[in-house]
Amino acid sequence: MGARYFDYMATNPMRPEVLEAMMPFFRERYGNPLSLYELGQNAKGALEEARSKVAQLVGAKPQEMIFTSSGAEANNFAIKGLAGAHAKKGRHIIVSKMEHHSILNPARALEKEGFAVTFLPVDKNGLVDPAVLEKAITNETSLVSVIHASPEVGTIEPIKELAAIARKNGALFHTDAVASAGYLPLDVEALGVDAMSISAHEFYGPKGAAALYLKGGTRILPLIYGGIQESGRRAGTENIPAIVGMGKAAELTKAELPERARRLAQMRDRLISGVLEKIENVYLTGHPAQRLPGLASFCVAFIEGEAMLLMLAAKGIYAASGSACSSKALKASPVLLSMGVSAQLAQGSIVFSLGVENTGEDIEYALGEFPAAVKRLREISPYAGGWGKVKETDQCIPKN
Amino acid sequence: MGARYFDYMATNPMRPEVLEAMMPFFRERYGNPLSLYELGQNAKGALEEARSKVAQLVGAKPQEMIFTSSGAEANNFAIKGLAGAHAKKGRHIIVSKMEHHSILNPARALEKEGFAVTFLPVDKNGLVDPAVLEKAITNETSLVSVIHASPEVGTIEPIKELAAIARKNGALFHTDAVASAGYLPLDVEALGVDAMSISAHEFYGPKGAAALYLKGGTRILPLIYGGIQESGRRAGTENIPAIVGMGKAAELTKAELPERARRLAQMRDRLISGVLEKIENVYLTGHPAQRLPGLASFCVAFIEGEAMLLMLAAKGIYAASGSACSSKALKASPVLLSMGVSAQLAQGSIVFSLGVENTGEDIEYALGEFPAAVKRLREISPYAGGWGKVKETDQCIPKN
Amino acid sequence: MYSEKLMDHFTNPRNVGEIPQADGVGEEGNPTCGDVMKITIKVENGRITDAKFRTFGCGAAIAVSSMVTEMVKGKTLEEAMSITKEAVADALGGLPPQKMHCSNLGADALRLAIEDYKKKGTAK
Amino acid sequence: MYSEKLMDHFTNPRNVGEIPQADGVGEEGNPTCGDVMKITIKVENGRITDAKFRTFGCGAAIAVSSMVTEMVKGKTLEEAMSITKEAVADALGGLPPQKMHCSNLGADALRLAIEDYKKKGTAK
Ligand SMILES: Cc1ncc(COP(=O)(O)O)c(C=O)c1O
Ligand SMILES: Cc1ncc(COP(=O)(O)O)c(C=O)c1O
Repeated sequence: MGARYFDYMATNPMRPEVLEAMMPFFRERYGNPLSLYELGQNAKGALEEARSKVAQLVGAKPQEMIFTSSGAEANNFAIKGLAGAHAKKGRHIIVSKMEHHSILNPARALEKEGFAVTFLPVDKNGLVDPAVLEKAITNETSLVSVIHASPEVGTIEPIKELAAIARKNGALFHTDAVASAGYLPLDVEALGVDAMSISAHEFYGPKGAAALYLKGGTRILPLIYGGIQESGRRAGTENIPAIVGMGKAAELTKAELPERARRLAQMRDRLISGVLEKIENVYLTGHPAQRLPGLASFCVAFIEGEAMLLMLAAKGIYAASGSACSSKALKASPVLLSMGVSAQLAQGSIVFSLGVENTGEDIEYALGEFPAAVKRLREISPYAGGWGKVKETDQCIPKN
Repeated sequence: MGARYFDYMATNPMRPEVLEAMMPFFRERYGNPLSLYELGQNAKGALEEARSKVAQLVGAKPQEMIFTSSGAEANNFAIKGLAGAHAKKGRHIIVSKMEHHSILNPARALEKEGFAVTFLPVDKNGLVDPAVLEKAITNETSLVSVIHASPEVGTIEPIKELAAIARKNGALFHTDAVASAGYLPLDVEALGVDAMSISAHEFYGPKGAAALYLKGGTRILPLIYGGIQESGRRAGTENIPAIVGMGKAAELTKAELPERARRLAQMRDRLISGVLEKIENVYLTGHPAQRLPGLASFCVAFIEGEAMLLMLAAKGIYAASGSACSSKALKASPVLLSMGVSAQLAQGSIVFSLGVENTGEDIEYALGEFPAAVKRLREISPYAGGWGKVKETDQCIPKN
Repeated sequence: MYSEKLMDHFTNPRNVGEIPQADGVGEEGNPTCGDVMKITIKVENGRITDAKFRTFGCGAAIAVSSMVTEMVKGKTLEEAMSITKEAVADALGGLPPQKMHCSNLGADALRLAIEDYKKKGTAK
Repeated sequence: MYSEKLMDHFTNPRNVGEIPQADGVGEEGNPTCGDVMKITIKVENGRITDAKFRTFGCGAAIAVSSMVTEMVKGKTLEEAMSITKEAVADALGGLPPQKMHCSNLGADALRLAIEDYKKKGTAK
């Protein structure tokens, strides 16, 4: 692969150390942790060792970590499991408009089941204002969930302040830290959260392992009912190789985080300033300062995101677009719209997410090719000279 | 490991070909299938190739297979997702008493949500009588789920007959084939089922990959809501290495099944006849003929299952017990009780599940050691001479 | 995801631009939905002698525009009117299902350009 | 899951059997629950001089029985009565939480045997 990967938010290549840690568990140490002979107990030991490494990454106790198969599962588990277990307090939950689909969609499913759901608005930088939460929260609110940092625009939310408001009102607080783990230090105690989702493949660990931190003593309904795995809170034979890999990835991340973040922030800043300098009519999305190291996100006026991605891919640059090209509705990114970006500008979303394997040279290469790609597409666009008579419409109703 | 593994129903060691197929996807072909650059599309291609291999194992169309992370997830998805999507037909579902926890417990969760659940009784061999289903099914029944074959007693259920009754009554039919895939030929068309769960780690594939077959056009509610993966029916970044491994394992299984089953049945029969011959007061559990190849399950009178397992493990024999030593309640296996086995006899459950790596010599070794272990434990037991005054009690109420 | 043919039309789009004093102009789509195609045609003796496009949209939208403008050149107006979205998609070696609407847009923009020409003709 | 000490008492259980004409007999548990312990003791001059057991149960139950019968030998009745489930578990190098009830059973069976001895004594 001669390509340069700038899509670490989509997924990461596993670190070699992680694969090495996993290898013995595929064919030799393959036992089921529930089995009481040595092969099983050996697997059980590996499971618990990984649990304690993952707990350390977020400052939790080992028994507070529940392994799941993905960040999406952890998020669904948190939303449905906590709202379900605490419905006696009330049937109202609050999530922000910055959330990932795997928070928004289970929240909508709860709405259909009769829960009231408030979708908290955000400001133009994507920040949830604690005062807005304060107003939205009621006696009936059992759960508040706000993303720790956005994988799409990089904005880091004021979780500590928001969690304090939830606590004051007797509501549980969950944060989706899938995009943060690996990039930002996480401490569940300092943040004051009751639950937090993280996913290994976002920090150089394997796909198939993720975890929900759940503060000791907090009741939750299982999403996957069955056996006694994960203290009866998540059934299914444990994916030991992946869990062991997650443990190793957590350990590496814990050790390397400050240096990783420093390097990524440097490259990110160079990329952002280079793009803003070299291309006209381009806008940085998300908070200018309070943002994920490694995340450079833009809206480029007059052209569309997928076309940019293809143009860049042809030059060996792999990036992403919040323009939801993968979504069938071809609608603009709800996150960008909720930040007040116009629907046509939101179509020009492009996101570069950097990771440990990127180098300064990658950034310079991107800065060389990206302006050329934009120029090319603007030559094709009918809006090269400006949006003209295009009106702001709130919603796009596809024709067929 | 000098040990002899007789616990293939707990989990399998991965086949070397499976690991080989997975290897490139950890660090090189690590892309996200939703990404449109080559690295992503390459992953997408691998995903769809695996899907079609897994579909072939059960005679389905590729688009009818939904990948999940475990058999337990597939079962929960089927029970909650189908009952939820078809509640308009009625809020009654039927499951058998032979089911795995990952069917029983979501069914009980539905019960709490106001669904009516019938738990179908079975005969002394563990068979569900189609006439009993016929009586239990009503106009309100939306879903029937019966296990294909029991991992605990080996009994193979008359799925075709049962599914026909469900169809006739306009109810959907799901079968948990987690214990069968890898041992029995499966054909969703011939069986006439609407949904079927299988799990890769039960047929020499990786942990972390499983699938729900769902007949084309059947509505289901997601268990994990979020993005558009798996056609919007199961969110979460796909675990490509595991899914690729499942594809390879399905391919190997499809090719090798008849020969595997023949060998296993031979070894199983030798083990069963040897045990019944060499040990007194031991009973074969499950159907004597209509049973999984490779599954030899017994109840040994006057001693307890876990103690047998430990005694055997000390001799390098790794087996399992349905006596639920892993369960906190220390209750006898519900499956055995539902077959009419007395609670004290059910405590002496022991299950040998054979797999491709077993040899005839393993069987002879087990036949040498097992009677000695039983003898030893009976010397310790107060019931060496018989149950004496022990009365049959339906339920054990633990003291503390 | 995309065929080689499509990628060729995306990376080397044919007929980009706008015909000055075009005989017909057709525009379809909405930038808030992510796709806008503007097609201009030149007509002589009932045949389309030239066609150009400008497109705001995804890779498929750009390739469809390029292909449509190629396909119409030399065709009579009736022949051009009968170009279906399936014909465009086929000519590109197929489109992924979620992108079929792009070939729709292409055929529609072309039809609008032809209707515009006819209207102008009537008006003359 | 189990300590080495426990496994030693399981694989080489001490004091298996039944004392003929025992001075005290205690039985606790129910085979339908999976654990029954029967302890027989010999008492001389207020001291337990011998103890044996038969147990139906899991590995922990057998090891607990073995350990309890070891621990009581040479103890006065009061000392023996004060053996707690925690003391038994500790002597075995700990028990997994879901097995703590086994050490309970052991202490209970012992207590029943002592009470049985006392009752017989009173009856004599
Ligand atoms: C019959 C049956 N169903 C479901 C399961 C659960 O599958 P998994 O271990 O993949 O979660 C098992 C597990 O062994 C099983 O035997
Ligand atoms: C913020 C956020 N939450 C949740 C998820 C879902 O995690 P997973 O891909 O492990 O299902 C993602 C995925 O990238 C994410 O970025």
